[in-house]
Amino acid sequence: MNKTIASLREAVAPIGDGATVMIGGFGGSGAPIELIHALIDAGPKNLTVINNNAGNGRVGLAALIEQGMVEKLICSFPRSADPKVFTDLYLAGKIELEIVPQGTLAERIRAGGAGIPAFYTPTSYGTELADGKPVAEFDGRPYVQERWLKADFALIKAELGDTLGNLTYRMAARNFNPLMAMAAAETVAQVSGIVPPGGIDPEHVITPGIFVNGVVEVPDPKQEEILNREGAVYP
Amino acid sequence: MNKTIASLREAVAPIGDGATVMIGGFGGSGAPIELIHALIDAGPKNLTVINNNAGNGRVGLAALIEQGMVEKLICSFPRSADPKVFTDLYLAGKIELEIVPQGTLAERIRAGGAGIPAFYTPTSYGTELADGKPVAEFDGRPYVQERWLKADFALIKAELGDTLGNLTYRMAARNFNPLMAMAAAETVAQVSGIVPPGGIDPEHVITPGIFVNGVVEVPDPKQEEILNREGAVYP
Amino acid sequence: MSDALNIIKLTNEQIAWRAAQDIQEGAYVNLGIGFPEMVARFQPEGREAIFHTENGVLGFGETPPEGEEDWDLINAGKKAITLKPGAAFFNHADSFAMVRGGHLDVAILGAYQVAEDGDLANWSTGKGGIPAVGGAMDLVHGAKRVAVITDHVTKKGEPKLLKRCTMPLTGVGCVTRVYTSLAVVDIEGGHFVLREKLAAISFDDLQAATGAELHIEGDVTDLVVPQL
Amino acid sequence: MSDALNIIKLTNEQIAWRAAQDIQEGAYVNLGIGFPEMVARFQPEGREAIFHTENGVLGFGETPPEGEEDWDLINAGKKAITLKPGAAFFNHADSFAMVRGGHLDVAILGAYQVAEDGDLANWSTGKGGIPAVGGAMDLVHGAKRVAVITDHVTKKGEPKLLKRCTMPLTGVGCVTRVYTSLAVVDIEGGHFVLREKLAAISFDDLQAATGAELHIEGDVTDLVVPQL
Repeated sequence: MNKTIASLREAVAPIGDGATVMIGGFGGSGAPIELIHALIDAGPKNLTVINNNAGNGRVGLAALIEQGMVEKLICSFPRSADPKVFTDLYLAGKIELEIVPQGTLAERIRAGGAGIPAFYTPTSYGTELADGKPVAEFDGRPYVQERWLKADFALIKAELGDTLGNLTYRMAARNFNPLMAMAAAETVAQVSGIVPPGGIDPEHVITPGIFVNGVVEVPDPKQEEILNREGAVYP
Repeated sequence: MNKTIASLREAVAPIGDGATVMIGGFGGSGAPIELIHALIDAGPKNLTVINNNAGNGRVGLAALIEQGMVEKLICSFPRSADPKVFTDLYLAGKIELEIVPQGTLAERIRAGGAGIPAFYTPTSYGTELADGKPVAEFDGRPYVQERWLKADFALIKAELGDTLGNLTYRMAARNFNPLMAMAAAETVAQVSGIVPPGGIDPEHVITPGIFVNGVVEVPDPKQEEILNREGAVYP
Repeated sequence: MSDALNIIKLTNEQIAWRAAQDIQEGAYVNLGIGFPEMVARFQPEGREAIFHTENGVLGFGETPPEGEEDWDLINAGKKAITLKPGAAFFNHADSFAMVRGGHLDVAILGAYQVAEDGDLANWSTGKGGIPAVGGAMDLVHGAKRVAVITDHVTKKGEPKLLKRCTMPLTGVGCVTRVYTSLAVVDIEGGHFVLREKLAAISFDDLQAATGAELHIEGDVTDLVVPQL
Repeated sequence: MSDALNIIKLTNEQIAWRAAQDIQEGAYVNLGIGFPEMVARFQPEGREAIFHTENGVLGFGETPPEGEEDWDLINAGKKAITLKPGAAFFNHADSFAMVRGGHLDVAILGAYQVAEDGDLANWSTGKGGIPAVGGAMDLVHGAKRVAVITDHVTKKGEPKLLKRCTMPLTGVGCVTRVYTSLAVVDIEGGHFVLREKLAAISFDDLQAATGAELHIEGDVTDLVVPQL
């Protein structure tokens, strides 16, 4: 059993037209830039993408959107320092947007991974984001019913991975990555280093390998924030 | 800010008659034996206890039950190698029992900690444990609605704690402990060692201090399994 | 009949061995407490499976020698275990996220009764005593494949494979394969489909020991297991 | 009127300073992105608060010097932060378990509008453009105390404290205290209750700049803040 994938190209090859793809990260931290760029190279169309944001600048998720590959975006906060790519397409009516409160987005993804088809949350009660959703009262307080979110694929970024798919993360780059790993039928993690089984202390594993289908090594991953400060454009 | 509690006696002192108390552990692993024994010494009555099991032998939870302090037990599996204490009281009609499937028990506790008043699970659908619970269909499959579980107090066992309440656990002694820490109004952890802030790597914190109200040091904690093999009885 | 069966029936070890042969390379597997735990001992050489236990360990190994137990390192049956390289610890909610979320490839459980519609009864005889469910109700609705290992009949010789379960259910329509002391039976479309049977028992005798109709679709092969 | 107010109004720093004075020793605090982040700078000496950011950090500290940023260590506003001893990292679901589960003592947020019934509008002007909610809707229903810091009036001099919000709501009945550039106002029983006001403004002028009735219960003290 060895979940190592030899190249970024092979890692994204199964992602076809119309797929739903969760992409980890919060802004640039934890964003799997190299996997996203490999996905741009592969070029599937009409993707539904789930991410907290809508990209920044002209690399990573913003570049994926700029290439016209994203039909629908599910996110909590499509604003950033430079959200021009998304903004232009959105205002032109060329990309569909589903806004989900950030905690609800996280919980819906976890629910997808945990086999919980629906749950109740106080979040968004009485707001337009609850329009059309069932409401129920528990202990005298109103709650909104939310559904799980699942995906065909998750592209995530981790720090260390072993060949069984166990993962650690680096600081706040953890964010949505462990949740998305749980909620996708097929999860691929780009990691800064691959170690043999036992190379990660069982106490320190954040994502157990059962949630991960493949790991691909990207020894010196790029940071979206730094690429944008350099004015990088992909492809 | 220092969450250190000087003694086990002080740690359990706030627990009064009729309190709902979550007690960590799965069988003997992760069971906070010393906190339970301190609770026996304090002697509050009519407790509702939430634990995966119903104790074993005549120490720890079994001893708490034997003292007649537990009015109701919420658990998944009240059988063990030596469940005599619970069995006798149960068959005599002297203790109330609510059986919850183990995964549902864990999820209800997490929901209590996470502000999710209710969720749907496939577990127990079509069984007598779903009797009286709302059922709903999602994507053509039936699910049972379950409610959160909260408690007034959680008594848990951890490995290291810092003075801000950040915790690590030891191997499979983790189990329900991190969940119960989240779901109680007041959580006290017995730890093998207390370290200053920074003594636990932020990447390795399992329970962040926000969920913990007090830490009490028990440098060489007893293992229920070993006590029972020695034929120990408490008090 | 019961006595005659007792002579030919597979031992628990042999049933466990047979079930182990169907575990694929790289599978994530949960074995119910008690008898099913035995399946791990018969994992075929060179095929790696990763074992999950509800109480928060993935990738555990064999039982430690007596005296070398660490009682913080146990399985769901509260027996001491060891770790293989690449193991991971996690809390109970994450553990059942693995179960309920469909991440396990196989769960192998014991049974009081299995019905031809896939219903399973394995947690309560319904006769009083102390009810105790543990993780069984979660496992039956979580794993991609739920298999049962069991004697084909009760100690009194009564069928355990039935049209409908009479004991309290663990789960509805959840079992897809049953490994018994006499046969391997799939559950498909609300029927028992016989796949393998011991050569030493005739179809009619096997049917007589079964509480619902055994369908045949395609070949029925001999159930062959080693002496163990 | 607007010009007159502009002369006496508190600066954002001063509003943030006033809000910081109410944060208790040992409090767990979430500060909304943008202006509310400033509150951390005015945490009183000797009173320890622990700051939470939605993207999975508890116990962060000041902004690092330019050039020393680590872009894996950011806050919810995507600005670089540093860690204090005793910090912890966790995933987004655990982070919002802290929020939604009532574990934060205080959340301090900005506002477009606040109503006397505690309703808050701070995520969308409702005028088109790109909607973006982030964690605001979770924070308003999670923290034990939800406070708002805001100018008392809009740039055009219109009241931001209203009988009812006209912009899309972030949350219903969630705000309990508003720190403005002119006053400190509690929300109790569906009313604005004036607690503190600048000595330089009369009650009548303050009422005129407020879109709903200001109730007085007990003393109204002077809102006194240092030059910053």
